[in-house]
Amino acid sequence: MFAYILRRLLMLIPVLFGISVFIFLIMKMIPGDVVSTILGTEATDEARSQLEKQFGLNLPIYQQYLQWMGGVLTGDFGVSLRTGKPILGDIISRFGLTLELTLLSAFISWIIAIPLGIVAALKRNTSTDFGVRIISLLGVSVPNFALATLLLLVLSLAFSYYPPAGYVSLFEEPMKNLQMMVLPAFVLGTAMAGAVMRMTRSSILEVLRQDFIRTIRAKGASERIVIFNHALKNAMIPILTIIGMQIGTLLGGTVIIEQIFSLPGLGQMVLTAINQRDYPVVQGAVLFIATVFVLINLFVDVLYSYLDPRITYK
Amino acid sequence: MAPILQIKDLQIDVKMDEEVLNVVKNINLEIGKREIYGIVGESGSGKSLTSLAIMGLLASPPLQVSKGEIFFEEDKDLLKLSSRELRKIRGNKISMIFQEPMSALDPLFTIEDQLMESLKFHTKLSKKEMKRACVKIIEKVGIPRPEQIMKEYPHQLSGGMRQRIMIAIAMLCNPKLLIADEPTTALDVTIQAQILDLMKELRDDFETSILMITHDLGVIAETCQRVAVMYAGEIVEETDVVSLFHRPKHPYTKGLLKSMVGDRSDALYSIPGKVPSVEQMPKGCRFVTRCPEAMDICEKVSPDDLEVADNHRCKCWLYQKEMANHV
Amino acid sequence: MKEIIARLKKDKVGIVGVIGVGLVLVLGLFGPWLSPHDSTEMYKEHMLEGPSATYWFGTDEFGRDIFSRVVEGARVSLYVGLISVGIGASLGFVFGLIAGFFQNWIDNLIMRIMDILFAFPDILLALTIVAVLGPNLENTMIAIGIVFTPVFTRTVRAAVIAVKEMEFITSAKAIGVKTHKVIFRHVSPNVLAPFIVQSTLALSGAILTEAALSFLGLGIQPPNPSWGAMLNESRQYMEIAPWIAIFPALFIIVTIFCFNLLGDSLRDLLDPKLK
Amino acid sequence: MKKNWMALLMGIVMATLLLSACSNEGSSNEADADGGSGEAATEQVLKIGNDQEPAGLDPHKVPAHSSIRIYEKIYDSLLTFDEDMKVQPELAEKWEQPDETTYVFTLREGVKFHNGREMTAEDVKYSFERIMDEETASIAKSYFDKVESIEVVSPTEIKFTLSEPYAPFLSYVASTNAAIVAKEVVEENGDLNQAAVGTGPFKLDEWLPDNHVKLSKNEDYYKDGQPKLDGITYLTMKDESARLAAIRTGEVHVTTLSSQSIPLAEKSDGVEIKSYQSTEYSYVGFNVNKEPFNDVKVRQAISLAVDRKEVADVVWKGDAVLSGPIPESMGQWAIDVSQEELYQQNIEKAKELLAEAGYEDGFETVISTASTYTDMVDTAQLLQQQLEAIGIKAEIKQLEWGQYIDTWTNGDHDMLVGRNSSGSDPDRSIGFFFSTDGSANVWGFSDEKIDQLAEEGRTTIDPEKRVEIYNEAQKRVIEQTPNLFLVSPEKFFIVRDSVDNYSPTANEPENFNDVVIME
Amino acid sequence: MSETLLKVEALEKFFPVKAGIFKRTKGYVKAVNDVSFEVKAKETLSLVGESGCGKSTLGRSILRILEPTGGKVLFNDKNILDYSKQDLRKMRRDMQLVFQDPYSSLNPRMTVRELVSEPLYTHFSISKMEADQRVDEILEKVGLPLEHSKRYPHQFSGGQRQRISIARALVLKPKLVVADEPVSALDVSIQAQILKLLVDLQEEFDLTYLFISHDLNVVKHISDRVGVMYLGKIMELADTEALYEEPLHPYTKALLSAVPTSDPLVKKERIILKGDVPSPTDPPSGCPFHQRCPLAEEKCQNVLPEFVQVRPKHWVACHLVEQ
Repeated sequence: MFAYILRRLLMLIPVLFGISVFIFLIMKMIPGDVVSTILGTEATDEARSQLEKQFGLNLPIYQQYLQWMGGVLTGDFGVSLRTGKPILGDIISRFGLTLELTLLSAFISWIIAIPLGIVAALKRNTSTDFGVRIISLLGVSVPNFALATLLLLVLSLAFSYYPPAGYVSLFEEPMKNLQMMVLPAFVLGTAMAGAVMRMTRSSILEVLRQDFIRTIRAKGASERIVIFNHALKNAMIPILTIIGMQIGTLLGGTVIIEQIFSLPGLGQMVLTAINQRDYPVVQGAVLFIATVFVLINLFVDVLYSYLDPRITYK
Repeated sequence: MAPILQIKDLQIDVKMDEEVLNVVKNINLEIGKREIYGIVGESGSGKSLTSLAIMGLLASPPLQVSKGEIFFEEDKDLLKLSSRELRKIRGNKISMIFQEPMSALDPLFTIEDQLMESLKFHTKLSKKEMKRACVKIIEKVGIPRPEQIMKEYPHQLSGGMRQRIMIAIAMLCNPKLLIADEPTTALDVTIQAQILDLMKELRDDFETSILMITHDLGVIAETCQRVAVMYAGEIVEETDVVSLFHRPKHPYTKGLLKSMVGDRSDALYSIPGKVPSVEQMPKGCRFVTRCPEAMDICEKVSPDDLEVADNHRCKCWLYQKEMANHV
Repeated sequence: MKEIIARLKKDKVGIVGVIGVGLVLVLGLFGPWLSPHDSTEMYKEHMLEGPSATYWFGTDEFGRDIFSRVVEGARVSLYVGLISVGIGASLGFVFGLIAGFFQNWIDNLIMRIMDILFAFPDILLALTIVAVLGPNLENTMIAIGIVFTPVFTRTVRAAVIAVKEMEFITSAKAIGVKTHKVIFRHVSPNVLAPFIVQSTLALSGAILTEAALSFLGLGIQPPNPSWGAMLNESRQYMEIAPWIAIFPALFIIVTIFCFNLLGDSLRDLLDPKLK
Repeated sequence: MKKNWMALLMGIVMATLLLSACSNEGSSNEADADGGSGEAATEQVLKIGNDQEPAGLDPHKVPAHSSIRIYEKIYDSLLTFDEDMKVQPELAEKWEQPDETTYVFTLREGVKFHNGREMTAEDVKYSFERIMDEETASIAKSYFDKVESIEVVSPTEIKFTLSEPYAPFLSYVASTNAAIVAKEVVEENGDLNQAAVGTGPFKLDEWLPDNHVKLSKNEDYYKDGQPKLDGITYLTMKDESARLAAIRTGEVHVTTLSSQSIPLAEKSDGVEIKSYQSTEYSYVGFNVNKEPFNDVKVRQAISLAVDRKEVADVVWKGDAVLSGPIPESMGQWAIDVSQEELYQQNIEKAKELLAEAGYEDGFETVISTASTYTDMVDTAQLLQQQLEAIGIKAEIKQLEWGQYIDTWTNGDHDMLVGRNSSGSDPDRSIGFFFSTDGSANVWGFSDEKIDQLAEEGRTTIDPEKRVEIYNEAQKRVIEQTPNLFLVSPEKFFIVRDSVDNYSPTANEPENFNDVVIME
Repeated sequence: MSETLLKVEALEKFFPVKAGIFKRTKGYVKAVNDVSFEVKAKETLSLVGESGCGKSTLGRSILRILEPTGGKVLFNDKNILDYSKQDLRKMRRDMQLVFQDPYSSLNPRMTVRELVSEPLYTHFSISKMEADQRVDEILEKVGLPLEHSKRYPHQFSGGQRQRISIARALVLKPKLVVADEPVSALDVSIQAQILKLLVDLQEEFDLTYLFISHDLNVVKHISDRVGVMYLGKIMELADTEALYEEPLHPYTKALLSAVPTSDPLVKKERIILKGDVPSPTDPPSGCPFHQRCPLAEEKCQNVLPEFVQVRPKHWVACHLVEQ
C-alpha cells in the first residue's frame, strides 16, 4: 500500500511538470500581457519596458520558466505582479474557502442524492422512481448562475435576506461563515446531486442483483439491513468515484458561484489573475489546484481499498 | 414419520409486461427428516425457482407464487407467513447455500462479520458466545485455524473454502432443512468430493434434512435418497434414487441418463432439440417436442402426475394409455 | 439496433427523452422558418414588453423578439453541443482506443496528457483556451471539445480494456486477423455503448459549459443568441422582465433534461447486464 | 424505520434552512430600523458594495479607477479640485507663480502621516522624484516631463522649475497620482501596494483581495472634525445582482449599479439614488490607418448615421448626455455638442459621404468591445443595428479584458467601443489622446491643426485663452472624427437612507468625510 | 495414426509478478512449467486437470496466443516459436482454437455469416460468392440452419453458439484444433450433442484435437490419449484406457475416485484429498503434489520427480511408481 502511494506520488511528477509547462505556455500565448493591463490607457513605451524589466518578461521564455520553476521547487511561488503579495500564502488562505465550499456542497448533494437514489432504486420503474429522477435532473439542468441569481433575488425580495457580506473564515466566526456558505453550497450541491443520485440508483440496483444479497436475505436479514448494511456499502465505490471527480472539478469550478456570492475563493483568484495576466498567480494557482486534484484522486483510490478489501494496491 | 417439508401443487408465474406466463407448475413433494432429497434438471427447468419459493426469496415482481402450499414442520404454510415470521425461519430453521461461492458472500465483510450476522438475527447470545459458536462451526466444516479464517475476507479464500464457509453460515443455527442449490457446480471434482462428503457428515451430526438441487446426476447418485426430475417447470418423475437410475420411467429421465457422457456406453447419446422457452411452452406435455416416444395425445393434453409403481410417480402418457385412449 | 428500438418503445421515460430531443432538433434545424421575427432585429418601440400576440415570449431590452431568439438559440446551443461533443468524442475515441488496446508507452503518454488536461479545472481550461484562441463560437466549441476529451478517452479506454479481455478478441487473433482489423472490426463496435451514453450526457454538459462561458463573457458573440448567453444577459432583468429569463431557462432545462433522460435510457438499454 | 431515517434527513435540511431564516430575521430588523430615528448609530463604519477589486494601492503606479477610489482616501496631493474643476489648495496652503516656469508651494503646517511623522517639503520632493524616476514606472511620469528641478526652500516651502511654460501643471499636481507619500514607508516595503501611509482622512487597515478593503479613521487628519466616520469597509461584490440584493437588505450602505438596475433600486424601500454626471464618455475608436477608416468621409458618415440619443436611451436608460471629446462634467472646458452638424442623425447625407468615399454599398467591418462591461457590449450591438441603415455590416467581437487592452494598445482593430475618462485637464482630453505624439493616441491619428492647438493649450497659461483654444480643438476633433464620441453617462450611487451628508460630485464622487450613519 | 503433428518440448510460460514502487518483477507464476508431449496426426489428446493447473495456458501457449517464455513447439517439425509475426499469421490457418465460453467468444456485433467468413477473408483473397459457398458448407456440417446466418450470436442458445464457434474454427480446414473446455459451459444434454459433432467432424476432416477439459467423463469418451496436469506440469500421460483402468499417479487416482458415480448402487472407494491446490506463485519444492498426496515420502518433499515412460506409452512423474 505504501509502495503504491509512493508510486502514485512519483507519477505525479511528470503530470505536474506537464501541467506547469502547459499553463506556462498557455499564459504566454494568451494575447495581452500584464504590463498593458496594469498601465491600461496610460501606457507609454518607457513605462512598458520598465515594467517588463521589473517582471523579468524581457528574458527568453525558457529562462522565465526556469526561474519560475526554480522558485516553485523551493516553495517560493513568487509574488503577484499586481498586488505584490506572496502567492503561496494567498493560495492557501483562499483554498480554505474553496475547499469548505466544495465539501459543503458535496455534503448537501449527498444528503439530497443518496437517499433519493436508494428510494429510486428500490421503487425502480414506479412513479416514485420517475419523480425522483426528474427532481434530481432539474438540479443538473439549471445553469448555476441562473439559480444563484434567482435565489438572491427571491430571498432579498421576499424575505429581505442577504447572506452576511465580507467573508470570514470558519475558524473566525463559524455561524457567520456557515450563513455565507449555505446558499452557494446549495446551488452547487443541487447541480451535483443529479449525477450522484443517478449513480446511487444504478449501483444499488447493480448490487441488489448480486448473489450475496440473496445469501444475506437467506440468513433472515430484514430489507433494512440488506439495504443499509450491505447494498449501500457495496454501492459506495462507484458513488465515491463520481464524488471524487466532482470534488476535483469543484475545486476549480466554483468560479461563477464565488463571483456571484462575493466569495474570495481560489476560482476568483485565478479568474482575476487571468484577466489581469498576473502570470505567476495563474501558474501557481493552477499548479496548486492540479496537485490537490491529483491528491484527491489518490485519496479516493486509497479510500477504495479501505472500503473494499478486494482492492489492494501493490 | 412426518415430513419436514411438504410442497403441494406449487405454481410460480412470471409477469412480463402485460401477460402472465407460467414457469413452474404442479410441484408436489415431501422431504422427510434426515433425508437428502434431490431435484435434478437442466438450466431453466425451474428447480432453483422452487427452492427460492420455499425460502420466500423469489424476486417479486416479476415472479410470484400463484398457487399452492408449502408446509414446513407439518403445520406452517410458509406461503402464508408474514415477512417477519418468515425472516425468523430463514437462516434459522431453513437455510440455504448457493452455487457460486465466489459471489455468494459479501466481499466487504470479514468471514466473522458474516457468520455473526446470522447469529445476531436469530439468537440472543452474547458476543463472546457468538464468537465461540462461530469457531465451533468453522471447525465443524473442516477448516483449520478458525480464528485466523474469521479475520479474512471472502476473496482471500479458495472456492472450496468459501463453500465451506457458506455451509458454516447455513448450519450455524442448526437448521431443520438445508437447501443446497448446485452447491458443487463451480468446484473442481476433488473439492466437490470433499464438500459432498462434508454435507453427508453434517446431515448425520445435525439431523438436518437436505434439499439438493443439481443438474448433475452423479451428485444425485452419490448423495440422495429420493429424487425429483424437473423439466420445463414441472416434476416429470419422482422416486427413490435406485429406482430412478435403474428403472427410469419418463422418456426425459431415460434420455438424461443415457446422455451422461463417458461413463456408461461408448455411443454418445443426446436428447435432440432444446428446452422450450417460457413463451413457447407446448400446450400438452412439455417434453413433447423432444420426446422420442411422443404420441398424438401428448401434443394436446398435459398428462397427469400418477403413481406408476411403488413410491414412483411419473407424468407421462405412456403410463396412462388407457386414459389416453379415453381422452 | 431493431431490438434496441423495440426495447426503447417499452421505456416510457426514454420515449419522453427521444421526443424531447427530437423536438429540440427540429427547432434547431427548422428554427429560421418557424420564427416570426429576425432574432437580431430591434423593435425599439417595443423594448421589454411582456408576451403578446406579436411577441410570443415578449421582447428584451433592445426590443428583440425573445421567441425568435430562443428558436435561433436552439440552433446555436445544439450546434455548440454537437460540434464540441463531436470534437471531444472523436479525439477521446481515437485516444482511448489506442491507449486501451496497446497499453504500452503510448497508453502511458496519452493517459498522462489526459491527466494533465483532466487535472485542469474545466471552466479554467475552457477559459484559457478561449482566451488563447480568441472568443468566438468556433473557438468556444474547440475549447469545450478539449475539455471533454479526457473523459471520453477514459471511458473508451476502460471499455476497450474490458472488451480486450473478451474471448472473441482472442478468437480473432487466433484466426490471424491483423491488428488494425481487430481494432476496427472487433474492438471499436463493442465500445460504442458506453461511448454513446457518454456522448448524450456530454451534450447537456456542453450546453451548460457554453452557458457558463457566456456568463464569463466568452462564447457566442452578440447580438446572436445562445440560450446560455440569453440567460446571462437576462439576469439584470429577471425582476422587471422575467420572461427574458424564463424562456431560455425553460428551454435549457427541458433540453438538458431530455438529453439526460435519453442518456439514462440508453445506458439501461445498452447495458448487457440489464438485459 | 426507513421513515425515521428520512425524517432525520428532512430534519437536517429544515434546520439548515431555519438557520439561514433566523439570521435573515435579524438583518431585516436592522434594515427596518434604518430609516427610523435621527440618532447617529453606534457603529460608524460605512459598508460599500464594491463592484471591482482594486488592482493595487500604489498611487503613483496604479491608474485603475477601482484603486483610485480607495487610495484617494488614504493620500492627499498638494492641490485638489473644486466642483468646477478649478484647482484648490490641499496639502499646499497656497502657491505662487513668480514667472511662467516657476511654482512655489507653501505647505500646510502640522500635517501628519498615518505613522505619526509630520509631513515636510522633503516628502514632497521625494514623492515627485519617485514619480519622475524611470524605475518607478509611474503612470504620472509624463505629467511632469517638463519639470526641470525641485528645490526645498524651507521645511514648508518647495519650488518647482519647469523647462517651458506648461499650463496643465497645476491640475496634474492636483491629480491623485501625484500623492505625497512617506519616504521611509516606500523604502521599507519596496512599493506601496501592501503598505499605505499617507496623510488622507483614512488609514489602510487591511486589504484581503476579492474580499474587502478596510479603512479606519485618521484621528490626526488636518481638517478638524473630519472624517466623521470611524471607518469604511469596501466589500468586493462583483456581481450586480448581489449588490442589488445587498443594498436592498441593508447589508451594505452604499453601492453602485448600472443604469439597468436603477429602476429596481428606485422601487426599493430605504434607499436613495444619488447621481452625478461622470467625467467619462463612451466612444468608438477608428483605426485610421486602415481602410476604410483612413478616409475622414467614412468616419463622418458613421457619425451622421449614429443616433446618439438612442444610445443614451437604450444603453443608459436615458441617464446620459451627448458628449464630445471633453464631457459636460468638465464645466468650463466643455462645448455644447448638441448643435454640432455631425451629431444630427442624417442617413441620406451619411450615404452620400460614403458614396463619395467610394463605399456606395457600404462595407463589412468588425466592432471590438470588452466583454467585461455590459454597456460597451450593448453599445456595440446598438451601433451594429444603426450602421446597417447605411449598409455597413459589422460583426461584434467581444474581447476578454486583458485582450481588449492589448487590442487597444496595438491598434489591432477596425472599430473599438470603449469608455474614456477625460481626466482633470483638457490637455488630457485633446493632447494625450489625439495629438500625433500623444501617449494614448493609439489610433495612429495625426492632424497638424490639432497638434498645433494642443501645443498652444499646453503652453498658454491664461485660463480664458485656454478655453478658446480648447473650444476650437474640440470642434476640430469632432470634425475629423478620429473617435466617434457618443455620450457621457450619469453615475449612480445607491445609498441607504441611514447615510447622511453624502452628495457625490464629478470631481470627488466618493467624498465620505462628512458622512454620518444614522440609526 | 503414426505421424507426429505437434511436438511440445520443455514448454514454459511464466507470468511475472510485479510489486514495489517501480513495479519490479518479484517472482513468477509458473503457469506452465517444463511440459513435453507429442500429438500424432488425427488423434485426440486430452489434457485434464483442475482449475488453475495451467491447462488453458498451455493450450494458448502452443498457439502462441500467449507468448511462451521457454521451450519449443514443433508443428510439422518446425518450431513455430521462431516464426515471424507474418509467418505465424499464415500458420494460423492450420491451427485453430475453440473456446469454452460460447457467449464471450463470438463478437456480438457480427452476424453468423460475418463471423464464419472472417477467417476466409483473412487468409485468402476470395470472392464473396466463393466465401458464401464455403460458409454455407460448413454451417451445414455443424448443423446450423442456413436461414439463421444473418442472425447475431445472442439470438442463439449456448449449444448453437458453440456450433458457430466450431464452424468459425473449421472453415479454414485446419490440421490441429485446440479445444479449450468446449462443452463445460453447456447443459448435460447439449454437451453430448457438441461432443458428437466434434467426433464426426474429426472423421470428416481428418482433424487432430488437443482437447482441454476438467471433466474426466467427457475426456474419457473422446480421447485417444489423456494427460493429467497439476500445477503447471503433466503428472501422467497414457492411452485413455490405460489411464482410466490402471492409473499410476496418486493424483490421477484421487481425481478418478472423486468423479461421482452414475449408479447409486455402486459404492466407490473414495480418496478425499486434503486441502486446496497450492498457489502457482509459490509452488512447493519437490513433487508439486506432495502436500496433498496420501502416500508422500520424504523424497517427494525435496526432489522433483522426472516425467518418465514407465510402461509402453505410459508416462508418469512420481517417485513411487516403479518402472
